[in-house]
Amino acid sequence: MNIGVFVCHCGSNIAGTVDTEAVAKAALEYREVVFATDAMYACSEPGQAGIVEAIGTYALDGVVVASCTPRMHEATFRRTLERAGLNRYMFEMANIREHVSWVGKDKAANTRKAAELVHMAVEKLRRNERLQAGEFDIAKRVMVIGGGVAGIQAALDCADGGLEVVLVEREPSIGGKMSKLDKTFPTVDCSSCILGPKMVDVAQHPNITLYALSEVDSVDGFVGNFNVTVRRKAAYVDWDACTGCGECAAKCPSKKTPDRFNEFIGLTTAINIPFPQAIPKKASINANACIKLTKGKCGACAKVCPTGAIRFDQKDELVTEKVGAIIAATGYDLFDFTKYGEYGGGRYPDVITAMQYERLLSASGPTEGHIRRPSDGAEPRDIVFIQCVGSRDKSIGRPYCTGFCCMYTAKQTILTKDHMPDSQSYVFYMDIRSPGKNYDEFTRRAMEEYGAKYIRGRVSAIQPKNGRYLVKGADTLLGRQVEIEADLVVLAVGAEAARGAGELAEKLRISYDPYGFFLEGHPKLKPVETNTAGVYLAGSCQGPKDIPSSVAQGGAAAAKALSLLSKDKLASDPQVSGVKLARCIGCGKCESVCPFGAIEMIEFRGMPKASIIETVCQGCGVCTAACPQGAAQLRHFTDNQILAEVNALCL
Amino acid sequence: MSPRYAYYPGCSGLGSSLEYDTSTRAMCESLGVELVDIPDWNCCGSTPAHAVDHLLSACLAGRNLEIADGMAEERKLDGIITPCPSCLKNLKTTQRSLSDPEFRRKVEQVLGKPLRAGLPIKSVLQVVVEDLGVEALGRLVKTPLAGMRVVPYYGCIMVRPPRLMRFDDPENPMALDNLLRELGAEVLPFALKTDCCGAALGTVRKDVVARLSGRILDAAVEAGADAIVTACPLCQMNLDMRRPQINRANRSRHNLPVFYYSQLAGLASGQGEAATMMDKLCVSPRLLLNSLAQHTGERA
Amino acid sequence: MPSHPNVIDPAFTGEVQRESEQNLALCYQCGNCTAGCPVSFAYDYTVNQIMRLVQAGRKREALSSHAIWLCASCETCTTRCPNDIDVARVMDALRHMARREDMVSEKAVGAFWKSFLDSVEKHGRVYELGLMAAYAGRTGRMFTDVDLAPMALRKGKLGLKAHDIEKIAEIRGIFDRYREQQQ
Amino acid sequence: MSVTEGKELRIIGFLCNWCSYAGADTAGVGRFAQPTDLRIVRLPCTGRINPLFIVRAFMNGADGVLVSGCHPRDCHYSEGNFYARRRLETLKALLPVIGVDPGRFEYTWVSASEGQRWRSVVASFTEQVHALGSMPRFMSGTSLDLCLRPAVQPRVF
Ligand SMILES: Cc1cc2nc3c(=O)[nH]c(=O)nc-3n(C[C@H](O)[C@H](O)[C@H](O)COP(=O)(O)OP(=O)(O)OC[C@H]3O[C@@H](n4cnc5c(N)ncnc54)[C@H](O)[C@@H]3O)c2cc1C
Ligand SMILES: Cc1cc2nc3c(=O)[nH]c(=O)nc-3n(C[C@H](O)[C@H](O)[C@H](O)COP(=O)(O)OP(=O)(O)OC[C@H]3O[C@@H](n4cnc5c(N)ncnc54)[C@H](O)[C@@H]3O)c2cc1C
Ligand code: SF4
Ligand code: SF4
Ligand code: SF4
Ligand code: SF4
Ligand code: SF4
Ligand code: SF4
Ligand code: SF4
Ligand code: SF4
Repeated sequence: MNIGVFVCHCGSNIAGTVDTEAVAKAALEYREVVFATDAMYACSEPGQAGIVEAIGTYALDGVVVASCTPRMHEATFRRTLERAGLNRYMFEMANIREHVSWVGKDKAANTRKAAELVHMAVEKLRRNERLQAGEFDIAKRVMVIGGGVAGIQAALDCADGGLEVVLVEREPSIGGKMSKLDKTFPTVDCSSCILGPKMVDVAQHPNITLYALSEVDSVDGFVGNFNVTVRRKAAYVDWDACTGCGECAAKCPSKKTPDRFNEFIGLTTAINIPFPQAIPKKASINANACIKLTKGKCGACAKVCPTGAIRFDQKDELVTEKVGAIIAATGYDLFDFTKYGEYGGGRYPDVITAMQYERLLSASGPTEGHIRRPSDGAEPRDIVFIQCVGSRDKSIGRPYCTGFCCMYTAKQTILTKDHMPDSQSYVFYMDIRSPGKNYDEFTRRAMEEYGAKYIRGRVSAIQPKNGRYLVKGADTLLGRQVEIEADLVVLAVGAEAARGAGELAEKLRISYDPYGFFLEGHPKLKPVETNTAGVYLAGSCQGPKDIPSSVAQGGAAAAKALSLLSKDKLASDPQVSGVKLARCIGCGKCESVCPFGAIEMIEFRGMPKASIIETVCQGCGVCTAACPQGAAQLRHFTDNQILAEVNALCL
Repeated sequence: MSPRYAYYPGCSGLGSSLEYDTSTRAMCESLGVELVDIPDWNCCGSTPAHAVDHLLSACLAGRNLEIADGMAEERKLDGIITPCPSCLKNLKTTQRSLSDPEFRRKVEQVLGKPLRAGLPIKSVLQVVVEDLGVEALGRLVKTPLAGMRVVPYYGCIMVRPPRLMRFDDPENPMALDNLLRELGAEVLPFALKTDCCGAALGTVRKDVVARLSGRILDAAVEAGADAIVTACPLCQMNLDMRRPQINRANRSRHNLPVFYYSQLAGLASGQGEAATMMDKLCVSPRLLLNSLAQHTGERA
Repeated sequence: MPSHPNVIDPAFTGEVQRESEQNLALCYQCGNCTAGCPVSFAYDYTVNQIMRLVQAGRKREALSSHAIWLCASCETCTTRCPNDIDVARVMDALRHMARREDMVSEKAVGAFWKSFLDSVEKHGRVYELGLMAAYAGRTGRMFTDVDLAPMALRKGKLGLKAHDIEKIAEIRGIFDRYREQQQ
Repeated sequence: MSVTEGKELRIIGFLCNWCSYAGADTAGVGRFAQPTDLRIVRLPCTGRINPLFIVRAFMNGADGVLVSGCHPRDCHYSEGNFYARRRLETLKALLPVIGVDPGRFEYTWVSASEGQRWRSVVASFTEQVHALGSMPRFMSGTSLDLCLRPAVQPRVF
């Protein structure tokens, strides 16, 4: 084999702490290396042209590029090889940037390490095979998990693009956080006026199947062919029959049910439709609050329902959907501020979250848009807003900035002034983060036109005083303490990963960061992809985002799904397992360990043998490690290849 | 087996808070907690020492730890306890600092002795509430403090800093609340439970103490309390003995008595006013105690 | 030490970090410490400004501040700092350094504490009457708390006699060796 | 890094592509400085690891072997790391039998986002191996060597 080695400088990224020339020189000593050089930027147009040219000139039949992580440019260089007429798998990469030049400062040690990594790659390459990709059929359907604004956008774009969409939402209605908001920054238009029509489109779109009050139970399969089992939770109402008339709720005697949709400000009935614009507009029973379901009595709703839709014996139902791609759009949850004992830890009724305040502002909220203190229903005059509650706080494990609370706080001060011209808002902030189109202008307007008083400093404690609240803060610009007596305190609580996000990630086999937000494929270049082919991200599940960014990401994820499923077949990865029949003794070990059921036992000349279903095999290599005979071998990661790397290093 | 602790009374227990020390000892005895005084203990240095130098502070506290540790095995001690939060903080800080070998070496050099500092260190309150449980105290109650409306005042360092003290909630401690409720008192919500009274600044900056302690008195009155209950000698002194100074500075006329919780525990378990040294309080609790007696009399 | 207060002394930041065992770079100047500090109203610099002076290496202003002596060691700042900085310990460290550099601004506080420790050295415990007398002598504040004296005496709250510990020699030894170590 | 100022030792890392290899990349992107001893072999999954790779590495003179994959419930292939764990537990018990200090082998989990964690894993494992010093060479021709060698010879495929 004629091997060529190309050592990349990556400007000074690599060459700064690795002697690339020396590495190329060392490579010439390795077996079968006939050409080695260093190059400025291997991935650039001239860099790739250099590789193509060298392949021709030196009749190379294998190439090693020593540069960045293969997770970044392996695909790039494989295409380069193909352009030069080589098989794309006759290629290996040595990661001398992320694993060498960026983590060590000692140039001599780095150079030695880089040369050894190149040696390992060469030894592996010497055992590479020319692999050919096959093709497999795909399901041209997509599942969107989470029906907030991001998921809604993704579902509509996919459906408009001709894909069948299954939208799974765990609450009784889609809409997510946005459906609870009164008005939205930076234009202060009514949230339900802009979201409502989109929700109706979801309900009416012929390509969209909506499962509300449902969660993903399990996920099998792989890109193009996922099988997702969805648990449709019991609503105790037959939704096919329910017309959403609301008669049931009007008669339900269990009127002290905590109102989730209204953030537990105010009460609702055990059977209810969460809000007037709900999609689907169907009633469901809260089993914990229903007198019939807890004590066996009542049944009033069943008596009044004109369509006889009530089903007290309804059970959860499992449905399985086959889809080719999955978009996760499960959003965020709000930080539980009761961790802050100094803010009352939830003991003070008039210290509320910003989302509760949205409900107070909303005309469809529990106070019909009149701002009232939860404690006594009085109209507040002095309102203190505290920013960064549960964000930017290392002591509680939340060092990140939520990003949208500066903006919504400014919005809420503006709306407060609109509702109550005699009121005065005070905002405690550390920094104002408003980097977006018309955003800074917006926060300035809150101060300049609406007279919100911004005070730079955190609040140390809130203490009740004479029926009001003493807010003890600092004005760090003045270098003074400030104490404000407030009628109402609104906490700009930060966002955290949605409840259950970790479990869902595990089902989807995607990664998540230490806070539980889903991990994108690359922070800059693959913001909506994940490391699992066919699974995409939209909205706040990837990290806190405001509505414009969530919608943009919903659209971007849809575009990714559409482009994936625009083909009729997908190319299969040939890096799959294969069984050498002569060695196989038919013990079945491989079959029993394969996580994907990709192995079947067949009969071959009267003997049991293992056989790999190549379109199902995902290339994990578990069978290879399990096979006592070395008969099952994962292509491109065979025992021979891995041991060759080990030997290159140790011998 | 009844618990047995090395007991560190602290300097104020000999003078300004004799009633705290006395009633604490009585309470422990009735609860079956055996106290072994640390023989020949010395002042732990209090605020001045740690404010002046961590090494000096650790050495002064360390001598006491060393004596207690020395008798731990023979006397089968479960730990070291003290009623005073300030002493507690010094002892615990010292124990924590000694985990640094370099620092420990210095301390041992000054002390001229090796140190173990292995016994757990707690406040008497913590032992009563966490180890014995307030119910144990409740079982001793003969004349509940019915009708007495109190606010519990923990002081700033009984539960703080939380990573050092490891006791109760640093923002809304409930230990005293629960204990007093068990004694039959009506415990009112009190937002200033852990606000600072001015602590050791009493002598040098009366203005500071007048303002901080004044706030606490104002809040207690606003809450509708008949009395404040503390667990700290410094707090009690600022709120009680310095009352005339506070009233003068703030033009206020507060006359709420300020008890130690241990005094009330004694009272409720029938030890009487003399034994609980009610006469030591500067702001007289006379009226309140009379009405309490009347109250319990009526019921009887 | 830099003579002009505007000169930045980076070594000072490091010294405070070492002595307090706190990473000052963690402080993002949120002001929570200031907001909760009960004595802040009497400070010349607020707590976060003290932290800033240290971050900025402004030794003279930090060490000669009144604030560090008025701090009541109440631990409110430490408890609530969002970056888990033990702010009270930084205040402690600054007082230690100020004393070593002879820059104590609040003479009365310094004197009171000195008297307190003298009493400990002499008796092994604090002898309250002796302490007051020594403090009055040191500061000339003869009438400090005399208004309280009658009440305190009546209630037996001012120890009239010193409670010397038995092995007072041990305490003196501690103080002596401590001073030696400080040399 | 004080421990590695002297001579470098041979440390091999077997990392799964999805979590730990990506985590090591994250550490690189974050420029989290690490000792330079470690060389990484990239595998699709820790479930691909045949314990004999590790035995072979030690026999050939590796001073330490680090295996790192996805957190237990976070495997890209659902359960590959579960198989790996079983196999590597057995291996760990076997190492002293073949004369390898178990401190030279470590099996850990690092996810793609845990660059900081990767740095500390590398630093502490390197330190641990340095504390044990370089691996005494297997005497070739000993009975142990003879009986193990055929088992780990690469088979022609
Ligand atoms: C008080 C407040 C005011 C705000 N004001 C504004 C504003 O004025 N302008 C603005 O641009 N932004 C504002 N925001 C931000 C806005 O809420 C978000 O940008 C937006 O809601 C993000 O949408 P999303 O679809 O990503 O997430 P979400 O709205 O959280 O939607 C996620 C959906 O997924 C569902 N879900 C979660 N987990 C699962 C699961 N496992 N299975 C099935 N379904 C699941 C949830 O029930 C929910 O319906 C505000 C936020 C707050 C807190
Ligand atoms: C100093 C600096 C540092 C930065 N560092 C970072 C960083 O570290 N990380 C980060 O995420 N972002 C960084 N950014 C921001 C980053 O540059 C932008 O996010 C990104 O370049 C935007 O890409 P774009 O394609 O939208 O626009 P552009 O990069 O501006 O590309 C627009 C292209 O359109 C061409 N064009 C313009 N008008 C016409 C026309 N009429 N007809 C045809 N072609 C036209 C232009 O020539 C140009 O090639 C940095 C920006 C600056 C200024
Ligand atoms: S191939 Fe990788 S290392 Fe080389 S220039 Fe491109 S990005 Fe940089
Ligand atoms: S009364 Fe019947 S049809 Fe009407 S909303 Fe209720 S369940 Fe639906
Ligand atoms: S049966 Fe349940 S849901 Fe129906 S009306 Fe009665 S309490 Fe309400
Ligand atoms: S967006 Fe503003 S309020 Fe929200 S965490 Fe960031 S800085 Fe704090
Ligand atoms: S590599 Fe083997 S175990 Fe893994 S999926 Fe393929 S056949 Fe199954
Ligand atoms: S484990 Fe190996 S030998 Fe056994 S059936 Fe599978 S391929 Fe054949
Ligand atoms: S609370 Fe902490 S972070 Fe905030 S200013 Fe004070 S020391 Fe700095
Ligand atoms: S410890 Fe000192 S600086 Fe901190 S809050 Fe208390 S008095 Fe203020």
